[in-house]
Amino acid sequence: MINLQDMRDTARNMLAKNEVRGVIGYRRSTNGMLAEPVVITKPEQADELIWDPTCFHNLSLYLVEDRKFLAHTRAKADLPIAIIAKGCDARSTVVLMQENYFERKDVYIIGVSCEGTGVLDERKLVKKGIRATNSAFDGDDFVFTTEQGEQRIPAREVMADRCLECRECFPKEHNIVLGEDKTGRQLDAPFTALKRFEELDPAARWEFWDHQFERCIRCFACRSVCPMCYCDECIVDSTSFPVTGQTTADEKANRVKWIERSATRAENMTYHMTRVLHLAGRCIDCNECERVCPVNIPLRLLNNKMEREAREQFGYEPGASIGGPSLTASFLDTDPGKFIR
Amino acid sequence: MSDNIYLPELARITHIKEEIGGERSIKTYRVEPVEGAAFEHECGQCAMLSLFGRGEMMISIASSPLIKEYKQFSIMRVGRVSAAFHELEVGEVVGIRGPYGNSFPLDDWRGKNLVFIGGGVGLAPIWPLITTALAQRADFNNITVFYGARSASDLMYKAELDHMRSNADIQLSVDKAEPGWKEFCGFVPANVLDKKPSPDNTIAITCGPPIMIKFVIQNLQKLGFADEQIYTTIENKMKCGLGKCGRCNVGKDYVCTKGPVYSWAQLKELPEEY
Amino acid sequence: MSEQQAEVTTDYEPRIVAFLCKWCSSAGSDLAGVSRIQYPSNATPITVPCTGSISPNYILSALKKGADGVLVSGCHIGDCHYIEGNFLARRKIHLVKELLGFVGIEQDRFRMSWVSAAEGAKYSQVIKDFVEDLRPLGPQTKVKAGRS
Amino acid sequence: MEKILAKNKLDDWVAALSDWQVSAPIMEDDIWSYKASKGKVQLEHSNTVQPPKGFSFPQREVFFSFEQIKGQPPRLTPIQPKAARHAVFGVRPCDGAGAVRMDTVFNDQFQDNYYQARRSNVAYVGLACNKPQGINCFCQSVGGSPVSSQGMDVLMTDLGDRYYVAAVTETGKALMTAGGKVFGEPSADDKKKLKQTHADALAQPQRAINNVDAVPAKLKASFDSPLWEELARACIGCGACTFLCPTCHCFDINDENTSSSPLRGNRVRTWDNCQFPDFTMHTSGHNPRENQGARLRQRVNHKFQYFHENFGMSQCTGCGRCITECSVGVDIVNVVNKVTEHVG
Repeated sequence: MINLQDMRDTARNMLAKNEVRGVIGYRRSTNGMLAEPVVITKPEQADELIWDPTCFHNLSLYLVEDRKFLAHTRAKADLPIAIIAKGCDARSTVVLMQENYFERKDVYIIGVSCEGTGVLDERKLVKKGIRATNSAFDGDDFVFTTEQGEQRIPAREVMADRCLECRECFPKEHNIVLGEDKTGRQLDAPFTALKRFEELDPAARWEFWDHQFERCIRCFACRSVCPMCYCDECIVDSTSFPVTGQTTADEKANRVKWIERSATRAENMTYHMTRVLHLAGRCIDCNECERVCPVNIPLRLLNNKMEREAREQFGYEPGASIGGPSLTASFLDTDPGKFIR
Repeated sequence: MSDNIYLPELARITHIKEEIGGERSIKTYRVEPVEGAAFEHECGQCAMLSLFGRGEMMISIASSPLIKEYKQFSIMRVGRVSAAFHELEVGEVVGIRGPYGNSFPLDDWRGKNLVFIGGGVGLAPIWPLITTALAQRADFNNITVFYGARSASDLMYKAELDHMRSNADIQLSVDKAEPGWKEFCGFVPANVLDKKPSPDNTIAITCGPPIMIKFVIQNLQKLGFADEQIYTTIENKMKCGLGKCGRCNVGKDYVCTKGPVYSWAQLKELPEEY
Repeated sequence: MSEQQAEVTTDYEPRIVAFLCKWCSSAGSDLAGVSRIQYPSNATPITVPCTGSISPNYILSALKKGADGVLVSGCHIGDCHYIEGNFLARRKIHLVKELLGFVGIEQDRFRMSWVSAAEGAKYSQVIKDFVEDLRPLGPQTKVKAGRS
Repeated sequence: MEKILAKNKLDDWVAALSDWQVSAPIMEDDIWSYKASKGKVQLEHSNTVQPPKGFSFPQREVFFSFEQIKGQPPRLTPIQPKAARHAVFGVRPCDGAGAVRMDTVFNDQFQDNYYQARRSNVAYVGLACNKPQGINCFCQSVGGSPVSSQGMDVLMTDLGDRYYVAAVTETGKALMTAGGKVFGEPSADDKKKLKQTHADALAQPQRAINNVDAVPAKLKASFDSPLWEELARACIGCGACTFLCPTCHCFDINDENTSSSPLRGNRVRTWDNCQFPDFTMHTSGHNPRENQGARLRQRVNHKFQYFHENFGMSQCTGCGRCITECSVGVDIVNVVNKVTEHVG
């Protein structure tokens, strides 16, 4: 069981001792029972921090935002920034360091173990018809405060799919860690949802994805929320953000338009498939993209597929080590090649 | 204008003049409608030029409203559409829709002194005003044109300006001294301060890079110009020109319909979002 | 099925976009030409410096623009001019192929081959086989733009 | 025209609208969205994830196609929207109010022929909210009401086993007339019940914007407030809030080429979004709204200040979608309250 007071005290002490510039954590939002990301910079703000089943956000996104802000303002950061990181968040922080987005010394990881549970999938709760005003961890259950009083639900009934299949709910990479290491508490076998989907024949799979890609409204919430989607230059943007007064007209005029702005099936598909391939070996299954999709496109299936290929074909585990090679910039002599003529 | 507010009319390029060479070259185009008469416009208004397959761009009309047969545009090569425009030749057909935006209140200024202050390609938006005022020379008192650019080879409308010297006080400048340059050396705002145009019964109109405009206004204020005597134009990214696409607003005003012309008295009330 | 599709496929010629590595496969295709080896003209070759330089985006883009099949061809393992480019390609292309299949796009629409500069005959065979495999699939409409 | 419709007669009314395409909220992929009704309409929805604005302002619209053979002038072919009459059932009052805002924008100064061609064929059959549809409803704070008929052609109110159906416009009357005998006359009791239902609906608690009349002036005074940057700190700069907004109308125009020789393509309008950094970026790279704080300010000020100054009404209709669907808790009610409470 994680003691919230420990989390707050840790943040408070580090800020008071000027050991970190800020702490990226969760606080209560003004939108019902949900948590929201926050960056606190003063010790007295530490009591705003919370830890409950709605802390699903992958906060390593804000490490990226922080870097971008520093680069933009040409500011130098003398102190590290601290982050509250679940197992998955810690893995994506590792990927960012593996890609040299920042260095290990730039970040102070306050790991939190997800212990017996994971985090909530809000949609599963809505499907159960529960309207809660608060949620809390309690052993293997989530406890919700509703108009009818307290409601206790086994976590696995409303837990996010990725948490059910999680292999590493304990943040291995950390400076300090809160909670117990319950690695191996995995409730569903990895890739359970993926396997279920793959039982469909190709025609049925196509029918499924055809429908999904058509529904995309291209709000880019999936891209915006993804810590790995940090590129300054993305094929879906109308412009390249590194444009300055020195960029020549030719550079601007010759920029390749890989994808049109129209939210049609073909364009949407190109966008999502490009993104999935760009995330291969980098996606650590925080599943934020699927969570934030306003029209519920099951993006996790796509990312899971790549993750499993990487694992089974190339023995690659994303976010395993800072110094390790990246999936698509490395190879083994034993990589499968039978498909090549 | 047709009922279809997004459908451009076809217009043929009848004349191209290269004003300035180099990477950011400027060319002046004259376009005439392929069919029928061109729309009427007023000084300071803009038009949306189309190159099909490339897109649209909002450009201020650089010819006087007194000229009915063609419209003139001075285009700097800076982006996707403008770069493609620079590849065009006389006789080719482009799209045009407009006119858009408000205009300079020239009629209110009759009998006054006019001081024009332009920098770089910023001479183009006030060019219709200068040429109209000179065409109606008797209606106005003293006319002064300050114009400057980085170097002598970056000055546009050079021949036309020289031609105007008999009718107006032309004050040219280059940012840095160069061999053979006999006029003012230094930035445009400094030239204005140097020549000290009198604010009495005078309207000052300025257009150029934002940083230049800022210092021109400061210097005009030093010379005693009131905010109501200073006019400028602003620009923002535009897509529709019709006050609908929602990106060119400065505060509550869409620049494409409420602008681009503002007196400093009006502009200083708006947030600095341009 | 049947009649309507049969009608479409009879006078249907698959269009292939072939990304060929400059050092091997592109030279191999030249050799096929110079050696006057007959093979179908369905492939539009695009020469790239190395198969390792091929972004999945190229492949998706070709499909979006209406290619019925996409071929990636480069040097045999061990022969890469840049030492390891084709090793990297092998991984990347594997992922592309798996993903295409996963969303239900016929995996036969996408192919990779190793063709050296000396293998003109192999190049012609790769194209021949690809065209024959593509023919029964009919035109590619799944990723092609303009469908909706 | 005011009538009574038994709930089990709703499908009969829809069937009688043979000249009309009918859409209604349908639960699909775990979300409510407007879909073609296929003869069955059940109005049991909470509000849809996407507002009905797409019926008159689709996410993608082709203005015209162009074709140019080298050396010849281009040929333009305008694409006119297909004019099929479309009745949309189950529209909530916040979205009806949204339609009024959209109409205002697209008819201001220049009438948008594409929008108008679609809009004039769309009829909204509204459904009053007897209770708030979600925890983030705040229509009463922005001049709306859960039982408002603003923007509707017909307004229905759920009276338990029956709907009280009132025509608002001539189009609405025509829709009801087409239903003929499926409707009954409201009794005195029905009218009493309607009054009570509406009064109860208005009394339901909602979220609230404080001192709403003072908001435009206070926002104007807060343009340079450091709070914008702070409140936007978590914002990830996606387009969910604006794309799902019933009144966000910003768009982009692009040429999408389908062939390069001869040149062929379409000039296309697509939704755009003020929260994307490239929205206002000049060709030079200069961006007047450089950071997410400035972009959040634009979204809020446009709704609560600029629209008010230009058209005398709040552009926000209080549907709460931007709050509910924000993945990181950016909450427009909270933002407005926070920013304005810091001004005297």
